[in-house]
Amino acid sequence: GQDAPAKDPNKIIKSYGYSTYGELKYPADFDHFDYVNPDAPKGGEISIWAQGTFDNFNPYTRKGRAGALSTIGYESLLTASSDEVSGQYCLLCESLEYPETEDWVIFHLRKDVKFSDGTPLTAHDVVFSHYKLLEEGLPSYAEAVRALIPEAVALDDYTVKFIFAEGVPRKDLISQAGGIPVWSKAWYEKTGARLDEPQMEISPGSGPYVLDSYEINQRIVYKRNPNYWGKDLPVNKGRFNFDKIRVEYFADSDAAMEGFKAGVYTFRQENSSLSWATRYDFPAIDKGWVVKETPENGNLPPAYGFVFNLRREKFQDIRVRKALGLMFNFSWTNDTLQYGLFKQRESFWQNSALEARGVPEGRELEILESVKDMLEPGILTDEAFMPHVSDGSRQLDRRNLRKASRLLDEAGWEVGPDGMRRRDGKTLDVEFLSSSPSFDRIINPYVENLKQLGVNAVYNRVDPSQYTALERDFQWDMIYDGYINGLEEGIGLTQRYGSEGLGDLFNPAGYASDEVDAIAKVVVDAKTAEEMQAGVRAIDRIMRAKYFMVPTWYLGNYWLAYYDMYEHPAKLPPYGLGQLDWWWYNADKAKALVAAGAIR
Amino acid sequence: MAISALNKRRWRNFKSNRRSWYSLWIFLILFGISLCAEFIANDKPILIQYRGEYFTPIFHFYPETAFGGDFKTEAIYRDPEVKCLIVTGGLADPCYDDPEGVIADAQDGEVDGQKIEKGWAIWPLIPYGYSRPVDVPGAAPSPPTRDNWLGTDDTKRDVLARVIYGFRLSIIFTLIVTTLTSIVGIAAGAVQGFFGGWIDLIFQRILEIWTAIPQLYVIIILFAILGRSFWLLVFVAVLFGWPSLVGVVRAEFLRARNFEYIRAARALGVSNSRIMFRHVLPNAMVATLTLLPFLVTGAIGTLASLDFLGFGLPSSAPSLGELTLQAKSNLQAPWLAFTAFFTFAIMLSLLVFIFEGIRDAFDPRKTFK
Amino acid sequence: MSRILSVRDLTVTFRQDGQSTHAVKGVSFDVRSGETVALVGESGSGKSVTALSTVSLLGDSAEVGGSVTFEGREMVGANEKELRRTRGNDISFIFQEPMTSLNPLHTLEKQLAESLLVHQGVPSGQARGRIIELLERVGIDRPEDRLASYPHQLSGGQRQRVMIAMALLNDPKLLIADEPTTALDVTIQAQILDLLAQLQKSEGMSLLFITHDLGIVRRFADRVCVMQHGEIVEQGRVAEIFDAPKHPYTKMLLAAESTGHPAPVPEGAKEILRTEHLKIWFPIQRGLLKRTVGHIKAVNDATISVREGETLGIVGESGSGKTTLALAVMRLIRSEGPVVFLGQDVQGWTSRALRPLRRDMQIVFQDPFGSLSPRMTCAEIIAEGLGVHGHDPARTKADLVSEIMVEVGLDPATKDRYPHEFSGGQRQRIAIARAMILRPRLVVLDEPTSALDMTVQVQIVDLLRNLQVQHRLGYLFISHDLKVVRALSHKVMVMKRGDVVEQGEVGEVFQNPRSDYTRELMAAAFLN
Amino acid sequence: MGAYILRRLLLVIPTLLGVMIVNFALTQFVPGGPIEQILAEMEGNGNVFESISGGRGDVGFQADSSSDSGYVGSRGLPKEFIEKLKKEFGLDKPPLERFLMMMWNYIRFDFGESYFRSVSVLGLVAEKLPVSITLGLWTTLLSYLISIPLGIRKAVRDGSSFDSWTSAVLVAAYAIPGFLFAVLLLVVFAGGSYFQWFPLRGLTSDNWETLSWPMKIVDYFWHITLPVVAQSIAGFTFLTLLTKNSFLDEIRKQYVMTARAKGLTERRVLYGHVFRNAMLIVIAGFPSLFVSVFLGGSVIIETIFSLDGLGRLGYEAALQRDYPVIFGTLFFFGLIGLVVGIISDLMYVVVDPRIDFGTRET
Ligand SMILES: Nc1ncnc2c1ncn2[C@@H]1O[C@H](COP(=O)(O)OP(=O)(O)OP(=O)(O)O)[C@@H](O)[C@H]1O
Ligand SMILES: Nc1ncnc2c1ncn2[C@@H]1O[C@H](COP(=O)(O)OP(=O)(O)OP(=O)(O)O)[C@@H](O)[C@H]1O
Ligand SMILES: [Mg+2]
Ligand SMILES: [Mg+2]
Repeated sequence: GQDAPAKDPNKIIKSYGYSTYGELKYPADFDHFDYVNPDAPKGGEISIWAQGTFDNFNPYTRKGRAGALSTIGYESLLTASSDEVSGQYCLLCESLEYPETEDWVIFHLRKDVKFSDGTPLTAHDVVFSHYKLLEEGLPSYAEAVRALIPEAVALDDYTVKFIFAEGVPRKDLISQAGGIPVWSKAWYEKTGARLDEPQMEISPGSGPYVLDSYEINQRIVYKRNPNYWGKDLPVNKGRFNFDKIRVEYFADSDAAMEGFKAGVYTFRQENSSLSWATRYDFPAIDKGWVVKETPENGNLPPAYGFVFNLRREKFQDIRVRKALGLMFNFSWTNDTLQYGLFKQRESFWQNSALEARGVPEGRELEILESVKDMLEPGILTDEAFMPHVSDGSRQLDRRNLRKASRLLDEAGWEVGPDGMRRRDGKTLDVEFLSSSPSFDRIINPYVENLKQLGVNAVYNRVDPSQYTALERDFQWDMIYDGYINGLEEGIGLTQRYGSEGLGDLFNPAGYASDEVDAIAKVVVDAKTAEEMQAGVRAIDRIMRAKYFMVPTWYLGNYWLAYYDMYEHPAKLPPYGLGQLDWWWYNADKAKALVAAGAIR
Repeated sequence: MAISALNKRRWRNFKSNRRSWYSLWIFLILFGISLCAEFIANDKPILIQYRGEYFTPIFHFYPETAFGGDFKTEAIYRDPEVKCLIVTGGLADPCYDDPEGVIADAQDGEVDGQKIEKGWAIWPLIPYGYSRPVDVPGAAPSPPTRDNWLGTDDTKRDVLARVIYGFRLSIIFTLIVTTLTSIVGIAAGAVQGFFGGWIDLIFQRILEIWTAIPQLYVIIILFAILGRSFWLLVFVAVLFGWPSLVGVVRAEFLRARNFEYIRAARALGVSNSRIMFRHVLPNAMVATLTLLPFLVTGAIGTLASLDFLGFGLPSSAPSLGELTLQAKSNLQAPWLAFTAFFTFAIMLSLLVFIFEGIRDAFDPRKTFK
Repeated sequence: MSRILSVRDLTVTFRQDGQSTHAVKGVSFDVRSGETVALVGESGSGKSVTALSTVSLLGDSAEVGGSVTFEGREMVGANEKELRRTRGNDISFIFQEPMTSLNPLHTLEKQLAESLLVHQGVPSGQARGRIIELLERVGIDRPEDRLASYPHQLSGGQRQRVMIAMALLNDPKLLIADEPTTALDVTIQAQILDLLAQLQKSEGMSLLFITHDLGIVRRFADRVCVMQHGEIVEQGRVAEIFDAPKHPYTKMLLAAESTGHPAPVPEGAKEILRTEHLKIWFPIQRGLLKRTVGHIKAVNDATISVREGETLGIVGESGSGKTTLALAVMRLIRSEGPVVFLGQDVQGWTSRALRPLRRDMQIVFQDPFGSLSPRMTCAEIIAEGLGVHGHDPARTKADLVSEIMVEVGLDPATKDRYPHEFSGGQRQRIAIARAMILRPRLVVLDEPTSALDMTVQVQIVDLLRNLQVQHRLGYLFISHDLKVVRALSHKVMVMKRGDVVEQGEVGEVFQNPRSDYTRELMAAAFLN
Repeated sequence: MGAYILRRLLLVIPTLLGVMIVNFALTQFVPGGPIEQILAEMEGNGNVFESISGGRGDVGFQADSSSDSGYVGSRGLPKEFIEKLKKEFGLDKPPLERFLMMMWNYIRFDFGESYFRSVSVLGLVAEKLPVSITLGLWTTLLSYLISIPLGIRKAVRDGSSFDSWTSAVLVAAYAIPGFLFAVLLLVVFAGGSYFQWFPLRGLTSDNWETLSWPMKIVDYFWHITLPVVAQSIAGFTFLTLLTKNSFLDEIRKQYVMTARAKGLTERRVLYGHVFRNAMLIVIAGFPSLFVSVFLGGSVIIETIFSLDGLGRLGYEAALQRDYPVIFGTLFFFGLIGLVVGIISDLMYVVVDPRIDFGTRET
């Protein structure tokens, strides 16, 4: 890496917002976010569905099933904008200040913030919330936060200071502190409610919505708080337009689909290609009552695929991995099973500035060269590795079969007289583990192809609990899993791909290498977005070449269907859909729908 | 062994019930057909003649190299390349380039004017197996066509082939399971009901404990240790299936043992087991006989629902349960639901009618004109 | 006198399994009001079938032809409603086999009250008085206590009387009685006949009476029809027929009587069976928990002994414990006191230990229908013992079965029929054949001849006697028919209410009865 | 008989103990436990109903928050957490101790709390009971009310065309996979494509509280029609055929002839006389059926109609390895089951007084 100038602990930065690399898109006096319609009409109702049921409204405990959107009423100090990767703006605070070294942060709170029960929100509530979370929050989360932000103090009623732990990377800490939900201290003290116990009552929050009514097993309705303190803030302008947000519960996804068709709820986001392709041709669509829309989704698609368990000796040989990978016919799978709705994923950071493309150059090349000794030949000179292409007209691509056969032959897995490949008398056993029945149809054809290759492939589906037990023991050969990456990489990168996280579930494949460790350091230390991006690209390039997972598909869109009475700004921001937020309700259209009998 | 006059009479009675008689035949024929499923639905030819030699891929493994191809792994007979190789007697290169064209060209015994050793392959009626997706264009599940008579399922496998194999699997499963469970169940119930006393008291308690064992866990455990397999499921189904008959049989025996003719048999010195099975059972088997077709289909149902819940056969196995599951999750593909329904309905009605005939044949007072 | 029932050209054909049995072939007769018509004839000649077809009670395997009119209404092919009105109300029926004719799961009270309820609308609570009265009249003692009993807790005779009471409850116009007194001892029999006669007089009831007891016919009936092979071979006034029978069968029937005496017991005959102070008490249980509130003392203190070649006759009042004693001797019900069989006290032996002995101890049950497995054929039933205990290897089972069937007067061609396809007397003979085919050492015969007509009865008595001589069999012979008892027994024992009132050599007891009860019995039996 | 009942009651204790021991031992070998389930849930894989209710889709998780910060620790569950959970669940103690503790609590009818919700096991059961009772009761009632008369009619008219076509219908009804039928009903009669005659979910409408009594009843039946129909469809067949066959066996017996000769109506003959003789098993099975009606449930039907009953509870508990719920219900229902077993045996005696449970050795 390069030497950055030392930071000055005494240089205090005061701001109306925060972003990891310092650049905020909106100026201090901005009027509203670009992606909202500041004149959006208020009113109406939007309804969505949720699966299963709920039995409480406390999402911070592992016990029970919390109602959907039960955090909707809470606000935190900062709020994010949806057209920036990490830009955060003051919500509960007027301003924040922190030293250049980011050892602490002070938030100056607004004085007009009120909880929904009318009581004012003060610094004490913020501190209370922080410690409440540390003590009673989900242990996994609380532990991690404690390690980063051990201390919070109320300097006065409207000033709160978070002091960060020493020796932890500074990045993200302020966002973390600014993201803590703020609860009413008075309420918790009065009721004695605990965060780690389910509760049926929602504690007062300062947010725009409050619980209206609920019916266990059926629905939850939130209503807009007419006295919401922050209606006119620039960050809130054009947002929170619906008077009511209704969540309808269905235990069964088919029933839920029927519910949508029948107008029981009005907005639906589809997550299954099969359904999207085949189920959206019901009368309400034909009549134009329901519209389908597929806006672009700028979020980073998660890096999913068939992961090899590198802890197994047989997968140490990249030729074996590549051969097995060649048998996955993406084109066929996509065309035949997924109605051609997906694209093949190439990179771990698909469709972003973090994706390695072409031959390395610029800063990326520099970073790679710094670890030149450790690299495989070709990384520096070749184009970034691309997944194989397959002939989609047939399930088994002969060309790929030929390539794969050759690779396995080379790796010493010779075909025996019964057509099975063996090395040292042992067959090449590959067990796919899964807990999801929806993947049967994807995995089974792949397994069939592997068998054709002479591999002793089996597919084993087990229940979730058993799956987790096996997964955590790494008792599997291949699973459909992935790495969830971010657009702003930091310390999490080492957790996922670093040697230290090798035994971690973050890293299902068990991939680690010195070169990635080294580059990850560069990323963590990066001061600018460009630096970080170059580092991540380098890592992407290396890891793709390693081929420790067979990349599968991704989707760059949302699949939406809704009753034609909702509207949204023509251009949606890349990092959020905002259907409950900055979409709005067209009362005239709604009236027409009601008149036509589409909805009740 | 000579058939006793009584059994002859029963047989005649059975035959005189046309519905049962035909049901039995249809059932036997269907079962017979499904027993040779490999010859009816398979993605391997029944017989190949290649360069004057004969190959039987259903029984033997042949690498593609045996037909002049280049894979040492099993030949993929349904691939046009392999078909071409067989027809042309192993003209590898042209076949790889344009298999369909070469096949058409080879019909006259010559390819590109060169004489070839023409081969042929006899394919089963349904040239698809149950586990491989079929290579016809279109998304899965695809509706019935000339190629796939019942369409394809959501993994693009031929439904008809799967039904044939699934039928066989289910029937074999259920026949084994029902036979074993009913033998054990009837014997246990008979012993309990007939002897009563402490035997009944203790045995019933054991049964109560037994039936309280959650099957699902046993299956999960056994699968985890031994791996998923058909025989393990048979084992588990028998293990937990037999108590279903015990209660009924016990009750019938408790009642029937008081009848005068049982006393008469005892006075005759007939052994207990003989009394149980010759005297009591035939007169106490209404419930059992009624239950049997349901046990048979019940076993199929168990298998299906285990598959449905994901604790059944491996998901690639041809299972009727999986078919119904697919039918549910693919409502847009009604052919799946219809196939599942008709398969079950036919199977069940045949069984119900057969057992009705058996019951009637054993009924001394039923009139057969 | 008007014709109340008239049967014309009645034919009944049973079609089963491709074969047809012509059970009744063109029978015609009349019953006038207030008249008693007796239907007599060979066992299996179609008497019961004729009677049943009058109110269409035959199963669906029967084809009925001809006509039956009751008070001018055609009954053959009449609709269900019509039949229902007639049945039970106008025509009452007493079935031949009382043991199996009662609903096993209903108490007596329920079964009896039901008739009243259905035809007279008497609610079950109020019916009680009438029921008790009638039960008393048919000779059931302490009827109040019996109302809650189930049929299986009654003796054969008691059940038969319940059936009679049931039939009489509604004062029917026509009573069809199919051997209503077979299980009754002579005194009760007389009582019942008196009752019937009385009712006939007071209510003008007509009676179609099927019986084998020609004595009853002579005393009781106005006219008689004699049946053989499904046809009425002769009919007319009783006196005419009895005095001047025309048809050879009638002649034969009238002449037949079990007479003579058994061969004397051989010298030094070993004792086969002995009981000492045998006691059998049935608990009376009440309530859901079945608390025992008392005991029915079925047999109090029975000491009996049977030697080789000897017959011990047991006679006595109906319900006196004869059957119970017989079952206890066979070790089929629990009893107290030693039962010594062939020198061994088998009391308390397990059934497995007893099994080998069973070959030598056989029983013919009082209720032949109930004791035959309904799903086994005649041949199977008869041969079963052979299967258990083995047989002479020189002969096949089938031969042995045919032989014994002929011996008891059954047509071997019927061997593949189910029990319900036989007549009452035929079933009784199947039961006898089943016991005798094993050639046991001891046979307990519980009213083995009650359903047999005189000719067959003679045949059976001869058979029993012959077998006894040939194989030195010991018999325990229970019967109400004292003539048969005399013809078969060496010793006789008289029972009353569970007690043995008298025991001794036949001649002794019959000639010089010591107890009052015996005297009464003899008087009633040899009245004519 | 008193002694027999006493013996049976006493045997309940060892039986129940046996049940608990066997099951407890069994669960020691089940791969995956409650902790794994919690972890699976935290990783978003914990939906045990997926195979029934679908809904996972193949799009893959879309990270809405694009930066790294939200993930701190969300997957890296610390060892201490697992240890803490183990302690909380008592899984840190040796099995024997756990078992004894559990039994000691159970004896005092303390069944503990679900691992996954802080609700007592009995509370959970009580919560789910309305659904189960509704489904069970009406399904049973419906199937009995239809099956028994139908079966009897079929027996009386054995071999007629009525008999044939009803058999065909029954068989077809039985062959329809229950859940498929349920979905079909849902789509056709409640969904948005065809007839929206019935509600999609629940037992009552939202405004139930405000309805008048008759309307409440109407509303209730309106809601349960589809699930009850779906649930009972397969239930008719067996019961009808059992009734038919049992009746066929009895209907030609001598005592039936007696009853007919008495001039009873056909109804009275069939229901008054034959019924009790023929239906021993059905009648005596009634107590246990009655209880199973209350305590049973069908996961699939419940799921499809979004009802939350014992079927779902049981299935969920089994797959989540929610041992307190599993063992608690096992013990509680087991106890009820055993007592009902005794009652049902006593029913035999009530139905047929000839029956007793003694040995037949004389
Ligand atoms: N269901 C049946 N199927 C075939 N044959 C039958 C059936 N019922 C009766 N028979 C035959 O019909 C004939 C007449 O029988 P029925 O019962 O009328 O005789 P019965 O005169 O009453 O004799 P018994 O005095 O022995 O009672 C007998 O030969 C008998 O075998
Ligand atoms: N299982 C039983 N339970 C209760 N009482 C019974 C039982 N069996 C028989 N009895 C009673 O025991 C007494 C003797 O009956 P048993 O059958 O021995 O009479 P029986 O002498 O054979 O009369 P019958 O000549 O009428 O056949 C009768 O009063 C009868 O009611
Ligand atoms: Mg007769
Ligand atoms: Mg008697």
